[in-house]
Amino acid sequence: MVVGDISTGTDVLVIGAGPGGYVAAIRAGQLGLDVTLVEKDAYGGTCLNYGCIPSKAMITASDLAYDANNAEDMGIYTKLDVNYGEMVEWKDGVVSQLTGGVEKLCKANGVSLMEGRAEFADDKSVRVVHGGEGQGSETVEFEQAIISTGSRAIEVPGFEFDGEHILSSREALALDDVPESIVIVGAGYIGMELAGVFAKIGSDVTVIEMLDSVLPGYEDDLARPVKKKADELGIDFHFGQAAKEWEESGDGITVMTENEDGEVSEFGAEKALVAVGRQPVTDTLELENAGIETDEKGFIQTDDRARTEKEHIFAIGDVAGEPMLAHKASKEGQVAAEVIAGEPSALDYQAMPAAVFTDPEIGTVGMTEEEAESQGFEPVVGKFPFQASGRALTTGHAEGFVRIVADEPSGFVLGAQIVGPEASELIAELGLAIEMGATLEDLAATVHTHPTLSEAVMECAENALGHAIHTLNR
Amino acid sequence: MVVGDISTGTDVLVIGAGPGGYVAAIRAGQLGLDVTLVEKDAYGGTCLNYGCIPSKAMITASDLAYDANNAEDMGIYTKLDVNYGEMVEWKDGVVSQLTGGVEKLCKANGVSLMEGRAEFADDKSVRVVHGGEGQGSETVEFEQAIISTGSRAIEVPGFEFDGEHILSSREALALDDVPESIVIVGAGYIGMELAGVFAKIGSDVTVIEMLDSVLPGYEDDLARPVKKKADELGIDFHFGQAAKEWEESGDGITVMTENEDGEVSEFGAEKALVAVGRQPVTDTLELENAGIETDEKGFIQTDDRARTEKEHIFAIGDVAGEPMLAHKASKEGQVAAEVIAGEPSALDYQAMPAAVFTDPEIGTVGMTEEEAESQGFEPVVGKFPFQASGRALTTGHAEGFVRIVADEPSGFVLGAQIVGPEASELIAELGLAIEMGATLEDLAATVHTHPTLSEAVMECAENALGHAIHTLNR
Amino acid sequence: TPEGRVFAAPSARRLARELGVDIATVEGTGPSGRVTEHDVRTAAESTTDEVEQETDEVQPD
Ligand SMILES: Cc1cc2nc3c(=O)[nH]c(=O)nc-3n(C[C@H](O)[C@H](O)[C@H](O)COP(=O)(O)OP(=O)(O)OC[C@H]3O[C@@H](n4cnc5c(N)ncnc54)[C@H](O)[C@@H]3O)c2cc1C
Ligand SMILES: Cc1cc2nc3c(=O)[nH]c(=O)nc-3n(C[C@H](O)[C@H](O)[C@H](O)COP(=O)(O)OP(=O)(O)OC[C@H]3O[C@@H](n4cnc5c(N)ncnc54)[C@H](O)[C@@H]3O)c2cc1C
Repeated sequence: MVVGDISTGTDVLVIGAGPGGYVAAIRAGQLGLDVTLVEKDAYGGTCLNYGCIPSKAMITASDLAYDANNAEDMGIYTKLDVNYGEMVEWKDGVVSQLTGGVEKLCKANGVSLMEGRAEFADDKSVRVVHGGEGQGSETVEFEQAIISTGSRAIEVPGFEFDGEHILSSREALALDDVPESIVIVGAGYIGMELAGVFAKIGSDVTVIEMLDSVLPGYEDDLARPVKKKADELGIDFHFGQAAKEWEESGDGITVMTENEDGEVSEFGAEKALVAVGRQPVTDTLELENAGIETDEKGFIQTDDRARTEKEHIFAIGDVAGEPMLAHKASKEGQVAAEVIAGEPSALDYQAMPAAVFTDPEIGTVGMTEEEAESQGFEPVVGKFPFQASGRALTTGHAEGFVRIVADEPSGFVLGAQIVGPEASELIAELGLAIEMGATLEDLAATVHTHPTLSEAVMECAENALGHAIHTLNR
Repeated sequence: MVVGDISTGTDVLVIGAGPGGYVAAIRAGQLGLDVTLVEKDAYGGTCLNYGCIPSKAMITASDLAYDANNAEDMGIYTKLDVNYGEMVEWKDGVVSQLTGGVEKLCKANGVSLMEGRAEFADDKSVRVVHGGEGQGSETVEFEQAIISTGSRAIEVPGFEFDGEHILSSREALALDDVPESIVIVGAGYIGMELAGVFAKIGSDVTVIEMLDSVLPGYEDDLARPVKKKADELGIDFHFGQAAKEWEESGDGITVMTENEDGEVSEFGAEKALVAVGRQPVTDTLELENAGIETDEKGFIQTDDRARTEKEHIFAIGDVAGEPMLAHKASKEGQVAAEVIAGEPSALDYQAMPAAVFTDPEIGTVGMTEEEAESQGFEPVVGKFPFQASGRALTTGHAEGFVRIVADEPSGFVLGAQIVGPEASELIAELGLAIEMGATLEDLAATVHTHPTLSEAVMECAENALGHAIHTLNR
Repeated sequence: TPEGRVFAAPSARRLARELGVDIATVEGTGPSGRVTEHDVRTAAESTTDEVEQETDEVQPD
């Protein structure tokens, strides 16, 4: 039996409860708006359920196991035994604590929650199809809508995700057992983060990449320490190889690849993880009914208020274009909610930070030297190696460096790139520096606690000024 | 045979090569000054050889061992075996890498190094007594001098350090073996840091404190998570107890304490570590020959250029007063060198950060709420618990919180207190915020990478403004 | 804000010393009254102007 179509209304409809949508909904609730949040799957979206959080949990746990197992130089000897299933269970506990929190926070801020899949009926209403047989659908009318339906993993032709042999990151993060061996297709950040997890807890990892290096898009010298450590972990890299097809063989599979010259190679493993990028989820929304178009990649175009071509419909997060990052989604969500509430908000940030949680980590914010130059600045660059950081040496992780790019005449900090311990955290101070219009001198004059990794930020600024204490100056 | 007294001259004489002195010397060298650095013991001073660096190395190593050994919930099972002697050797390797670096950096910046103990002959020269029998002494004349002779551990009467039964932090960090049991006198930061190290690698630890709580001087709610974790580690606390005397007993010792009411208690252990504070090293310098007085605690008074009452003699670091912190010493060293070189430098920082490397860590910078109030501000306070931080949960360390104190009318950030994971690093961004005159809004509007601990700083600022996303607002 | 505390970036504070300006007397035009480098330079120019004016008065052309 199908439940009859009922019709409800809301001032603000948010579609998708990822870090874009749920943040938009909470902020709208805080601003006193009548807001409904529709989610078809799980509160927290990709990020909390299948992305950022599960991957970071598994990375931290596998790092702990690996580090303890490789600390003989510190006088620490271990006999280690990792139960992958229990690690995944622990990760699931973290996830459910956080997703439960999201639900509670939504309710506490007056957000109405609705389960189901939304499709646009026209530019003033959606049809929400409830999950499960015979659950029916309902029409929800809105004054304003925020589209935050996120993204999904791209499938390589011939490598449809089956959850058994061919995995996306989502399934790879939910396995019951460590695979004895795994082929990872794609050396982007997701592929490299998970390659580290599997290698550290004992899988034989092979990485296949079409381009010629790891972490394409990042500067060479940032990617180099990550590649070096991956080599040490025994990860086997094959560059310039495109995955073509696969077949079952024995207990596992064989993946066939082809290089530029058409030469075929074969790689055997228990499973394959395909992580070649993500695409926006805009094809299942019947966007055309709302009169909204997408570009050739499926992204929705928005302005600096996160508005689509329809004034009253906003798009945020992964559907609204690169960079596909959770904190970009949340920022856009906040701005969309504030704009709807009539606040003078805009996407006017100076710099969007990003982190890669490989070993070592990478953190970036603002411009590279090359970008600064091409935008007409006269860049001056400071660099400080973690080898010269007392704190880094005391942690046994002293690879990598901090680099700061500034405008020489004015001293304004324009960007920073960090590879090394806690790079994801250290980049925060540089983000604030850029937003505040801080100069190299400001960073250098700020007292930093000893002994900390953050001193490297100060010394890096001093290096750019020609007077670092703990490294020779340029 | 005593080598005859020779006499040399230098423009700038720096006495003591700790983080105050060696930084001053390097900076002076960079500024083209003729500078001589005299050190009687080891380059890097207390901090690199017996303080900050060795303690942080031992803390990190013991944390790793402990965390790996207590990660069953993550599916990590270990059989652990810690060789304390090897841990100390590893720590010594880190120390010698850093002290070697200091020596090289001094030379690279044109600093003349001299080994020996300096005493003032008058206000224009010192006598440098070389170590060892028959090494003689020499007179060094200077135009300007920088006193950076640091501090030493205070001895409790009756508990003279003997290196065998009664240890200072210096000897405790250099033991060959984990003591089966240890009594620690003093629950200040040094005592608490080392209590954690010993407890985590298997000692029975008893802490005796005269006052009524751990980490006196820190706000109660900052100290509480540290006490709680210490209790979990099985550390046995006795407050309101003054150490009176000790005697050998069997293989170890018995320490006798007395409470307010004169009741005596006894505590047996293999060794005792006495960490009740530090005092400036100004009594062995013949300061009176230079016409410089010290206050009743032995500190040298200085102005905002680090000058003593003698215009041409500067004092920096632990000898120049509280807080006795390495980065305060380095900052004063830089300023002293720059002032000597004629630069418009001054000790005009708005806030001096501090960190305690206990489990969890504490980081503070600027004013507490109470201080802000007493200085006439109208403080508004934001708070964000790490329990609500996705990144904290993924590391398994989600105790503690971030607190920000701001001036409500203007929004200016005045101070911050953090207890929790990486507090020592997270405090850096707040230090920059205070120096820059950033407002709560500036911190809240700065995009922070997901998932990181630094997001807690942003959310804390939002909480002060009444609109944090991931916690209920005040 | 209470007297005695000036909100200004380290670079502005240093510039004030370099130009011989007492930053506590400079009016801030930044957000919430933060003193900017520009404010410091303006203050420095106006003191120089005053000095020049005084000099002008002593030695009129
Ligand atoms: C393995 C992995 C690791 C990652 N690590 C990081 C990281 O460390 N840092 C970082 O910044 N980013 C990371 N990302 C990217 C991050 O997950 C995304 O950028 C982020 O989730 C985007 O948020 P969103 O709100 O736009 O979309 P999503 O999080 O994808 O949420 C969209 C939600 O919309 C729902 N939905 C879709 N269509 C409909 C519909 N028609 N009706 C109702 N609901 C619908 C979906 O079910 C989903 O819950 C990672 C991604 C992956 C896969
Ligand atoms: C266990 C421990 C842990 C600590 N942890 C931290 C921490 O984490 N963070 C922090 O900021 N601080 C920490 N400190 C404090 C820190 O070590 C000091 O604040 C810092 O070393 C002070 O630097 P300084 O240059 O003033 O003096 P010192 O480092 O003490 O150096 C003084 C130097 O002068 C030499 N000297 C003395 N007299 C003479 C003389 N007459 N002639 C020639 N040379 C002389 C000494 O041999 C010594 O090398 C810690 C201290 C201890 C003991």
